[in-house]
Amino acid sequence: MKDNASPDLSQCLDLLRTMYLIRYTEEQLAEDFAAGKTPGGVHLSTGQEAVAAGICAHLTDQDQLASNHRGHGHFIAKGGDPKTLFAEIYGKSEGICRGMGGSMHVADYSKGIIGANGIVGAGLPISTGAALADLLDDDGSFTVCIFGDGASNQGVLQESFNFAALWKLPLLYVCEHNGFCQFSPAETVTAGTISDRAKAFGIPVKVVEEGNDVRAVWNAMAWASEYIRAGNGPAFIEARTYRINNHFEREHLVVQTPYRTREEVEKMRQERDPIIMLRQWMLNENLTDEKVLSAIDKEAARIIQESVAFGEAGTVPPENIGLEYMFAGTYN
Amino acid sequence: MKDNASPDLSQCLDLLRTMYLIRYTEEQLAEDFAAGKTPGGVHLSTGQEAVAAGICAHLTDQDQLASNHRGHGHFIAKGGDPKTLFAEIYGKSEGICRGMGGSMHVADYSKGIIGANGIVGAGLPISTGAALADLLDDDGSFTVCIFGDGASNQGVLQESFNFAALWKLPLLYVCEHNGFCQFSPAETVTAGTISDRAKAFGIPVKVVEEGNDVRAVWNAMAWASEYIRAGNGPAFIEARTYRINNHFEREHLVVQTPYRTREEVEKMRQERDPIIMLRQWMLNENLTDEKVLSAIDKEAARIIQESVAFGEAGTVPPENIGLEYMFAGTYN
Amino acid sequence: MARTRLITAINDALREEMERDEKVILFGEDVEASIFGDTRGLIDLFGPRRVRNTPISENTLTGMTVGAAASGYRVVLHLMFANFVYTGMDGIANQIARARLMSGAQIDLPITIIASYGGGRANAAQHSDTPFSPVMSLGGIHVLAPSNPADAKGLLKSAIRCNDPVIFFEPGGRGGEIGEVPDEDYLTPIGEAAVLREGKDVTLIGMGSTMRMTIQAADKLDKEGVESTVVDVRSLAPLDEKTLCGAASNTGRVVIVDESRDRCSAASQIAAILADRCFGYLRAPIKRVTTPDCSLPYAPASEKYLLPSIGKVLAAANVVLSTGETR
Amino acid sequence: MARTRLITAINDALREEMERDEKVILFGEDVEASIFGDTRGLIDLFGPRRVRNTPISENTLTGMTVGAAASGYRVVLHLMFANFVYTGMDGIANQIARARLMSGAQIDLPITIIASYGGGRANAAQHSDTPFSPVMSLGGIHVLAPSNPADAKGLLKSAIRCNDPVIFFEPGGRGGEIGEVPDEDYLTPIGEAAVLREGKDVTLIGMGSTMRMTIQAADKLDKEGVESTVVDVRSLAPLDEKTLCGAASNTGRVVIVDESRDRCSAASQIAAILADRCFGYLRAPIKRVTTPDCSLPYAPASEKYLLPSIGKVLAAANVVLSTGETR
Ligand SMILES: Cc1ncc(C[n+]2csc(CCOP(=O)(O)OP(=O)(O)O)c2C)c(N)n1
Ligand SMILES: Cc1ncc(C[n+]2csc(CCOP(=O)(O)OP(=O)(O)O)c2C)c(N)n1
Ligand SMILES: [Mg+2]
Ligand SMILES: [Mg+2]
Repeated sequence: MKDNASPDLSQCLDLLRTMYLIRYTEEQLAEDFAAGKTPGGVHLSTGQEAVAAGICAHLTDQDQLASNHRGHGHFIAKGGDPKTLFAEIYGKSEGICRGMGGSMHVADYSKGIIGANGIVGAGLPISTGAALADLLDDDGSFTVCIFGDGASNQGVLQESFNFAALWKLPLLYVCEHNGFCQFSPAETVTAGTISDRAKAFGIPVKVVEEGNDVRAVWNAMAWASEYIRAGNGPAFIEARTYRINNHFEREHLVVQTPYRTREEVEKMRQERDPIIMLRQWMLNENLTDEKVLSAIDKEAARIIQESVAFGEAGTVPPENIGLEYMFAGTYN
Repeated sequence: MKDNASPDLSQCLDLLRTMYLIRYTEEQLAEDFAAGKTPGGVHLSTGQEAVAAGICAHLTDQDQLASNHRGHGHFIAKGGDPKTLFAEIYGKSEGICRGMGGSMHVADYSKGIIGANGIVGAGLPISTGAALADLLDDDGSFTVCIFGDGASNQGVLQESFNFAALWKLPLLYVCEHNGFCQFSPAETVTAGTISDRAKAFGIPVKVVEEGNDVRAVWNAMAWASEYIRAGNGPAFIEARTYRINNHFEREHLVVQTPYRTREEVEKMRQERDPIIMLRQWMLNENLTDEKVLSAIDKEAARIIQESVAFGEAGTVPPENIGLEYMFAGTYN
Repeated sequence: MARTRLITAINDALREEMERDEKVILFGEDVEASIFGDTRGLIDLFGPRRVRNTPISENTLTGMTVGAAASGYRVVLHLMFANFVYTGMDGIANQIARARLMSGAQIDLPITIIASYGGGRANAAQHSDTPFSPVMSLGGIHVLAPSNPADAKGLLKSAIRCNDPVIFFEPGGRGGEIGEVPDEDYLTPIGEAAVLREGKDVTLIGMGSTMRMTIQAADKLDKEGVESTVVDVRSLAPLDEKTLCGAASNTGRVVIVDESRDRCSAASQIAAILADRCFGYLRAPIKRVTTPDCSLPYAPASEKYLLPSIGKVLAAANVVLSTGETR
Repeated sequence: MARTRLITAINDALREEMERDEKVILFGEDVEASIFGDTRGLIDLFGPRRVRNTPISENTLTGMTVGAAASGYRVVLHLMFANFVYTGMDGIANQIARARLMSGAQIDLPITIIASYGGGRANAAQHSDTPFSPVMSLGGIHVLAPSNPADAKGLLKSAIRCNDPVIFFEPGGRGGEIGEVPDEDYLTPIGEAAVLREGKDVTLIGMGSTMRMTIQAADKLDKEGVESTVVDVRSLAPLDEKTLCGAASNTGRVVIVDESRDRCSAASQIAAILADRCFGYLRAPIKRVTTPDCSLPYAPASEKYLLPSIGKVLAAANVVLSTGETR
């Protein structure tokens, strides 16, 4: 596979569409949270859309994706329906998890979305098991685990590396390095370079220095998916990105000492917005025009507005439903 | 510090003494177990004495050592009294843990021996905390954590690396790589090279390929202790050794399929016995003579026989003592 | 029927279920060599795809079950000693026990965890716990504690076929205990206690490792002319409240025997249920014979002192027989 | 006395104890920024040597406390959400709770773990547990669950000065609740329940997050002419059996309110103790108001449905008042 593989026009437009869908989802949810419309808290991924889009562009519904607490973007990029996402976060029966999981637990198993997770790092063991299933199924599909730089300090990361390396599991690790672990700058809680930790287990690594360049992420993922599908075992991608939003939407109420400057955030917003970066590049290269791009933008906005409406129109789950969902109650 | 630092004659004789003490302890315990004299099981370290001796030769009582389930040798090398060791393993009040801990939990805090541990890998968090205390005390002492190749697959290893690297903890990791994780050959459960895992965190590493050469271990430890005492932060030693004994002394009763050949064990016993290796070297170099060496041998045998007698003469702890030891019941 | 050792019954259950359904996979530390003998020989029959030795990584092992089970496998994880339940607790508590609920029932989780528990062999504090309640308290996982070969086999087979997570607590050091096991394929239902005998004077409730002493105590009482109702709880979660209440109400005098530390034990849960649901039938204080709230010491006498015993069961029975209201 | 918010009382306790004894150190994830406000400002007062933000590594965090405490430090670990107790369970269960016993009492372990628990805020299943019993069941660690600012401060100060391990369960989302807190330095003793009022008709026992509704239920009953004895358990381990038994025996009618899932809950343990020790005084079934054995769903109404409430406490009180023997 060529190291300079690059998405073609239609792929670029798909990437843009995905990023817009994520962006509008997160912007909407920020408003919703402020307005008291989401019962629980939300962790938004504004500014990190390129990672979700670039990675998932190479996945099929048979491939599985485990995500973390900041999982809306991963859900959408992997083909989850924003309608069921909004309904979920609004706590409705029509939600993808019937309102039982909420923002931190969105999952659509029919699409291979095996779950956001509220326990930092917990996607790693789960996706190790999912990749074991892939290995046994031997159908060419594989599992991706997306986790943050903070999650990299959970020992389960290296435990999983060991399993994956030993058993040649078809498992891709994607570290979405946004520079912060909650309110701690990464360098204060994370020693060394995360991808080096994978190398120690013989797992090949690609570091995407500009993880907001969706084409760079797409390129790394083209390599990784080809490598893994060929049966070579696990691979690792570290994508450097930046979280524009608060850690969670309650942040300003609880954190009194700033852990980053407004200027830094503003600069990132202006200079490293993955949507603007992709648009700009396409226009510079004369691949398309404003009209096409703006149509995609509007279409995404419309889809999200419809999704919001769908979520709002949803019904409140029966009060007593929790106990019913606990167990299947069936035998094989 | 010179890379070829080497123990002088008196240091060599001390190393030999320590190794004999450990050897006779373990041989005695093998007999005791077979004779039903130890209430619980024992994990012996016959053949691995060079690691314990070479590492602990550089430690003072102020330095701390956390060990694992195979901890008799570490206990003795760090200055623990074999008398209280035997009494402990015989389950007597005069045992170092008053008979409450047994083989897997020997500890002598007055000597900085902060405990063998029955949970594989658990010494790592504990010694991370001990090293934090060292850092705060800032008195030039440091903490050593000895663990096996199997323990290296517990995620707490890398979690600890991260803490130690970030905070420059005075913490030495010693991986006693004996080639087996219980009944699994290391290469079947441990990917890559363990010391590489430390390097990923920027922790400097020495691999002692012949970990049964006590002088080689001593040399690596000379480097590590100087490095750490100088305030540089953590270091890592991987010492390759071999377990001559069973994993535990009940092994032949439970394991039906052999996981290594008799020949392999025999070869190791004959060619890589750390005691023979050191003796041989000293004689070859004309540093000493058989008489001196044999005096050390006999003296060690005598000490262990006295220790056995001490243990045998010990008293059975009061039945109801457990509850009393649970809590201090005091306030500061 | 054939006289079978407990550990053989468990081994048979694993083999039969792996034969029955090729989606059943088994992994854990040294499941090939099999320290307890329960997984012995399975590697030869089913090969390294389905039977896997693993590294020591309990946190990953427990979490892995979720990924593999949600992907269609029927996962058996052997955790070795029950104290390692704590080591791998995140996967059990935060994932296995609630992943189905959080997904809105999108997935089933056919997961069986095997762990060997209990004291009495000078294994010291880190290899002797009976951690029933930390798992019982989670809600989303069934908890089984068989006491004999037939139930062990039948319950383990049910566990493996169950589409929900189950932890199967194997009584440590009792692999050699022998009992009659049916020849044909059979299942012991999850959620059903067994009434082993009915007597009018006192109700003795035991489970797993304490069942033997409970029966022996009943035999002794019998010789003294005291008739016991004896119940084997078998399924700690769900608890068979109906059978337990019925057996308690028959006599109104109850002793519950559980090797767990007392605080929040299975025994306490059963006592609480009886004190609520059968209050009107109770004639005497409900007595619990459990381990005091202390880890087990190494020294055998000090260890034994803390554990339940026939003597303690009899003493408790005598208290409930001699206090309270007469019928 | 000063009217003080719960979270401020906790913050004050930490500050005062860190001032009092320079061996007190505090670490945990983002204890500088302090997501709940309880550790806010301590970094400014005591600096980065004694107040440390840590990586997300719960298994190491819990185990670390043992090494630092055995070396002479008085360690406070902030675990953030109580569900992370499971994530760091090995350190708590296999080390902290038994290291002293295993060493033959060579060491003391002055360790305080702080964790915020409880549901009702749509935090979903992984951020809403009330894991009292998994810790209570360990034996070697004291378990505290204060319900108001004064007790929170006094108990946390006791915990920090205690030479044994303590887990301090902070009621989640109740940091804003206000109460009178003494101005002077004071300690609330570990192991003592508080009788908040004495009444002859029914005994209501609450703890931590359920105390408020328990008091409110008592107030309602009062208006209906029913007099309650109200107990705040405060110390879940050790349990103040004497006070609990006394309060239960006064009325013979008991309702216990605990946000834990029912199975093996603190409520069940208390019920079991009462059914044993106060049997002769009981006039009605012992009722427990707990959370059913289910993780909490996200959807608020479905979550609320499962949690204890004033209505449920009153319903249980009415059952015990209307059944059983009259005095
Ligand atoms: C086991 C666990 N510990 C702590 C938390 C609290 N927490 C939630 S998100 C977070 C930071 C995660 O950082 P990172 O992995 O970099 O992801 P990011 O938030 O930056 O996307 C923390 C500490 C948690 N949810 N789970
Ligand atoms: C958490 C935990 N898991 C499993 C075990 C069982 N066990 C005891 S020793 C051992 C192997 C350890 O191998 P290694 O670390 O290489 O040490 P060695 O025995 O070779 O000295 C295992 C799996 C345990 N004691 N603790
Ligand atoms: Mg991050
Ligand atoms: Mg080894």
